[in-house]
Amino acid sequence: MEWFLAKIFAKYNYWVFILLMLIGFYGIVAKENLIKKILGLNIFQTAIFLYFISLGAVKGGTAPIVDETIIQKGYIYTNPLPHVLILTAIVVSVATTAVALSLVIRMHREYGTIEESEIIEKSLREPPHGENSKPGT
Amino acid sequence: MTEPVIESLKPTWALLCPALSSVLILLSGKRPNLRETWTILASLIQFILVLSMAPWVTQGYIIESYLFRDILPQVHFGFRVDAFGLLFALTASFLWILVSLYSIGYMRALKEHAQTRYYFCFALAILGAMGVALSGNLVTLFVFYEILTISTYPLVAHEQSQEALFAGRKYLAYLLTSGVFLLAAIAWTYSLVGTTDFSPKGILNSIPPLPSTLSILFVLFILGFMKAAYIPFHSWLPTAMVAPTPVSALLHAVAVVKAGVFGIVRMVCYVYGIDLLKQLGLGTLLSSFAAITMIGASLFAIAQDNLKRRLAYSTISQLSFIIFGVGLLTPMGITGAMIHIPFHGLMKITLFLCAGSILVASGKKNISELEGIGRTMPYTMFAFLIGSFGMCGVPPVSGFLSKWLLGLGTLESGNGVFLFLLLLSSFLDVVYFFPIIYIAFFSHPLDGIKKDGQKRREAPLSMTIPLSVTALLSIIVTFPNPLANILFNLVKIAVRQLGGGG
Amino acid sequence: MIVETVSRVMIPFIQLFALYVIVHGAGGPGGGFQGGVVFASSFILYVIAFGLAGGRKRFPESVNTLFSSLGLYIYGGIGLLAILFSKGMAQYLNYGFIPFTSHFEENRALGMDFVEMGIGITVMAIIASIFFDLAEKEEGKGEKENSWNGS
Amino acid sequence: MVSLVEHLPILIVVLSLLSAITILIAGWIHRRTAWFISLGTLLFQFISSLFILEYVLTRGSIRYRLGGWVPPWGIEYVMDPLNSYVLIILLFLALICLLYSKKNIEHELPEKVVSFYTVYQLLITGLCGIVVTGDIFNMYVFIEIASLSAYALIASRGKIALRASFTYLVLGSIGACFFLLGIGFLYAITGSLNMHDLSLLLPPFYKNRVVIAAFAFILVGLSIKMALFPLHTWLPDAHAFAPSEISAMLSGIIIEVSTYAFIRVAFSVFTPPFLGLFPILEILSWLAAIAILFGSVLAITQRNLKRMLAYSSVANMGYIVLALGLSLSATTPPWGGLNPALMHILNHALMKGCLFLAAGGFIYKAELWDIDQFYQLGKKMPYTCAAFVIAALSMIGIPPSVGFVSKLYIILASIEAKQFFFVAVLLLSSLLNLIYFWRVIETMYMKTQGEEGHEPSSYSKHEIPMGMLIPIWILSSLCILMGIFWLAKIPMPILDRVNLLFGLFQKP
Repeated sequence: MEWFLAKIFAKYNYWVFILLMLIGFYGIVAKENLIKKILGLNIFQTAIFLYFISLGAVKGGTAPIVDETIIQKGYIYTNPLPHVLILTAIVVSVATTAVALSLVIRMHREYGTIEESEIIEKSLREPPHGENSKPGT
Repeated sequence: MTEPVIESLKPTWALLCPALSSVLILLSGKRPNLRETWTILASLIQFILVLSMAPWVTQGYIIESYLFRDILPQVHFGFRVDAFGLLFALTASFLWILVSLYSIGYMRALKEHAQTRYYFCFALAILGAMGVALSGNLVTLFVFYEILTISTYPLVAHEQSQEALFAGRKYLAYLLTSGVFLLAAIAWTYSLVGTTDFSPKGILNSIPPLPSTLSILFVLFILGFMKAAYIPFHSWLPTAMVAPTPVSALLHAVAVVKAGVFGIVRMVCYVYGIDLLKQLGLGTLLSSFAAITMIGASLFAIAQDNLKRRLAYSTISQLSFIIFGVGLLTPMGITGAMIHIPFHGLMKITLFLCAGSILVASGKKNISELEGIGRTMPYTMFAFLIGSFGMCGVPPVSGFLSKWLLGLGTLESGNGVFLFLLLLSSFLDVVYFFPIIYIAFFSHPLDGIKKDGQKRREAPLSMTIPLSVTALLSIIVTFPNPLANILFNLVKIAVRQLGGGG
Repeated sequence: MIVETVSRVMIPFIQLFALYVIVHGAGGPGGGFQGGVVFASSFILYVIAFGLAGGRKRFPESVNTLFSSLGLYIYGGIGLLAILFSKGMAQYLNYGFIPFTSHFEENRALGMDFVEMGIGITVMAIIASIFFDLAEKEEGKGEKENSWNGS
Repeated sequence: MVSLVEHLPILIVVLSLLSAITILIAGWIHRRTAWFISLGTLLFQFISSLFILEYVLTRGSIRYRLGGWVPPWGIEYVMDPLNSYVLIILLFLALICLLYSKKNIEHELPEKVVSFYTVYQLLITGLCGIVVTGDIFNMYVFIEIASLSAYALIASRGKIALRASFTYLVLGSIGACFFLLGIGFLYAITGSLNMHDLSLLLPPFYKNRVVIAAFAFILVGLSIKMALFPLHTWLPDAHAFAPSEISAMLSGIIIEVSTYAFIRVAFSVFTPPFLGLFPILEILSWLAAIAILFGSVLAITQRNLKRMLAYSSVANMGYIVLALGLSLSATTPPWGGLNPALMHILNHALMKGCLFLAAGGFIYKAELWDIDQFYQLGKKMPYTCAAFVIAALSMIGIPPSVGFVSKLYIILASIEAKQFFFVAVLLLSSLLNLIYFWRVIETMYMKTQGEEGHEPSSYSKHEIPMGMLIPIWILSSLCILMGIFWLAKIPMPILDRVNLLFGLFQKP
């Protein structure tokens, strides 16, 4: 048991990331509300970001701002590359969220709701397609 | 033994004729006269080109014309004209001229719609048939085989009625399915021997014989050539008779079904090779199979009242004569089978053209309505008489010759049962053709329409002339003359090449 | 009243800080993204204090678009300049070859600063435009937002 | 000294990005300019891609180091025969769709012309980026750029398209996240992101579970993007309700560039020896076989033409993946290795592009979405319908069209791999193709809508404008011409070089 717990806590960052990922996934799959789905997606993405950042972490490392003092004193510093990558990934994720939100806003304007089942129901009731050649009408 | 080869672009030109004319037809769709001029012109030029290849081939040369080399290793896309291919090409291109003439009369007389599409697809279909005839390997053959299938669909469904659409669908379903089998068979053959070129020796004998594999492959090939309309895969052909009569005539008596039979002969003689098939014992199987079709289709034919449907069943039966002859695997049998291709083409086209003329002149489709038509349309019905005599194998008409040769073939193979079956089938031919002739000439129409029916009322000249020509020719080719000599020489050469270098 | 006055005082400092963050992107913590967001927050503060209409007047949509494009132009253009100035010798983004100064390393640092500025301008413009879009509840402009993830 | 051509890979991406914002600004001044700027950029890109291909074939791969940083630290753009080939396909279809969209977008989205072209150009940027990059994280970023633009473009028609786009967005983001996670695992074990570097560092770890997990995550992530069978659910709606040129791009290019990404990762990063360790490719090809049958059968049940084409895309992705799955077991040129898969990438782009654009033509002129409305269309819109028929016949696999060539090659490959079940699947699927395309063709040309359908007024021609017709016809004639080119083996040297690159078969 102790061995097992030690095993778990030794790599606790992985467990956190998996847990977060599953929470996010649950949100995406199970929630009816589109905004909640987006939240789920964000949690999902954040989990992966956290995983990446934890990859770069070195125990006892300082911020990776390398100047003379750090080199002289031989400080350990964390690997900055994952952070840079994640910065880009965060931008991507923000952009995704922005697009998703704007989609939801427009859907709300069209159907007056953000519950997925209601939207499906309403979109099935409208004449099949065709008529919507001019959006926003 | 390899035959001397001539490199020539003539086969390519012969194929370009219908291809170009199809484009021209499409472009001049607004002007019927110009459009039909293209058709006639292309058919004439094509026939001359094909005919001009005959002297070379009768001297034993092989004409090659490759467009793309090595589309797959050892497979060239192109044409390789040997005696047998030229025989079919001659038949198809010659009959195209006559049918073109005929269809002008037919289509105008009936004021059919979508004539441009009709002529366009017609030209494409001829392209397909010629391509099948001249192609030098299975891959090229497959390409044109599929073109033929697709281009004839609009012709079959020309009428656009529910019935025609159904016929078209059935047609496609059968033939494209068979195309799939053919493709599988070709790919398999290629993977087995690494080539698909036709060779008089056969190509599949270059590997150690694997009876089970080769038998399955054989079945695949047979399924692939479903165009030959053998029982039990025949039902598309009678259904397709809703097409305009010239289409039925050319495509369902000559081009499409003959392409299927042609393919089977190619496969049996040039892919498997006679020796290999003898070894495998598949020839007898094929013949027995064909014999069932011969008898069965004749029995079906007796039950039909619609003239064209009866002719369709007759076609199914006659086609099986060819398959039957090839399956005998004897020189005489193959000679008979090969010569039956042009002969049957001539006779059957006469019959179909007559059926079309009757439809145009009197609007009658069923045999029971034909009472006394022999008197109102004497020329047409006389031609019909010749054709049906030929079908039954009555001597002066060419059908006699091919049946005679087939009969000799059965004796050569030493199988008395086959001879009996052949004779039985010929007898059945008489059974279903005789009533038509009887009704047409000897039966009197009902009183009410008697007066009207007594007047002579032939179809337009452009229709009557072609059918008279084919009727005459089917007698002429029986006797020695230049035309018959060409045909017989071609067959002789083909058989000699097949006969193991003899 | 208090908010307005405080905002009046605060906004210049926020913007100054944003600029500081932007130009320190290459050599220390900070950079275009962070600086841009800080800069945009100054606009948001302005709108909160003076209302939407006033904010829109100060920062109209056309300027917004122009800025977001300008940032990208700087970002992409600087890299192209490297190719141009070296006459095809150096690769794209090889800022060392742009003759800002005579020193290669300094050129590189300056090039990066320019890029950070480009990023900063774009981020600022886009964050502001997202804010305005959401605030004004206008026709959604789903397409426009993602023009910035290229940076 | 870096030759001018070596700058082209980056210029293709950067100029495309810059032109996107130029369109945005120029659009403020004058709406009309948007299309012309986009056209100019795409022409430049297309011509550059030709130069790149020529350079790559004559002088070998281009390795372009961004900012002069040496890999594995800097980002590297690598052009080898594989991606130069894909790049040309991508830019060609993009150009065709752009030509088409001039009229169509003015009709469909009159208010959004400028933003349409901006995002369109961004989409091209992203796709080009995926193709040219040699850095796996960079690839992730570009995949997301392309996908985000695609979400926006799909949604541009509004209504149902919004929902379709949202579904795609959620699934696509999950896919991208999986891809990112896979990259993370790879980075954790090797500390490198450069593809070439990774391929050198990975071999000792091939049996390591982290590497296998990384591959699995990347595979699943990209499978979502390329709509491989069980993960295709976003595709039909997205294809059906996007503007038609975007449907054509989606079906012809976007999912195929994702396939390219998979090929790149599987063959360049993981290399064939790794793929040989596990039955990955076998599983893929079985999935693909199911995809082929499933897509074809569902296509038959559709009433909406574009939905039908979308399901047909699922089936066609099956073809590509099936060919991919056979690439290690069939090794004889010309059908061995990656040849059939790469061939079908081009062929499918041509055929599906043409079909979707033609379907867009029907919508443009008459708002016809459902197949049963197509009565007499063959008479009203003869040229569009003829192009549609050619492309449809090609899909069925009538020789000498491109569809026939791919079918033939895949069949030969499966025969060599001794997978006769796949031969049967392929043949069966061409029959299923026949069924669903023939329904359309028959309705167009043969069916008459009862008696009133015969009114002469309904026969009057009602053709789409030239600007839309010409792109359709370019594609449909290429469906035939390219088939002949394939048979004549003209483009074969490129594919042979690709196979040589991955050592899939040695040239004799």
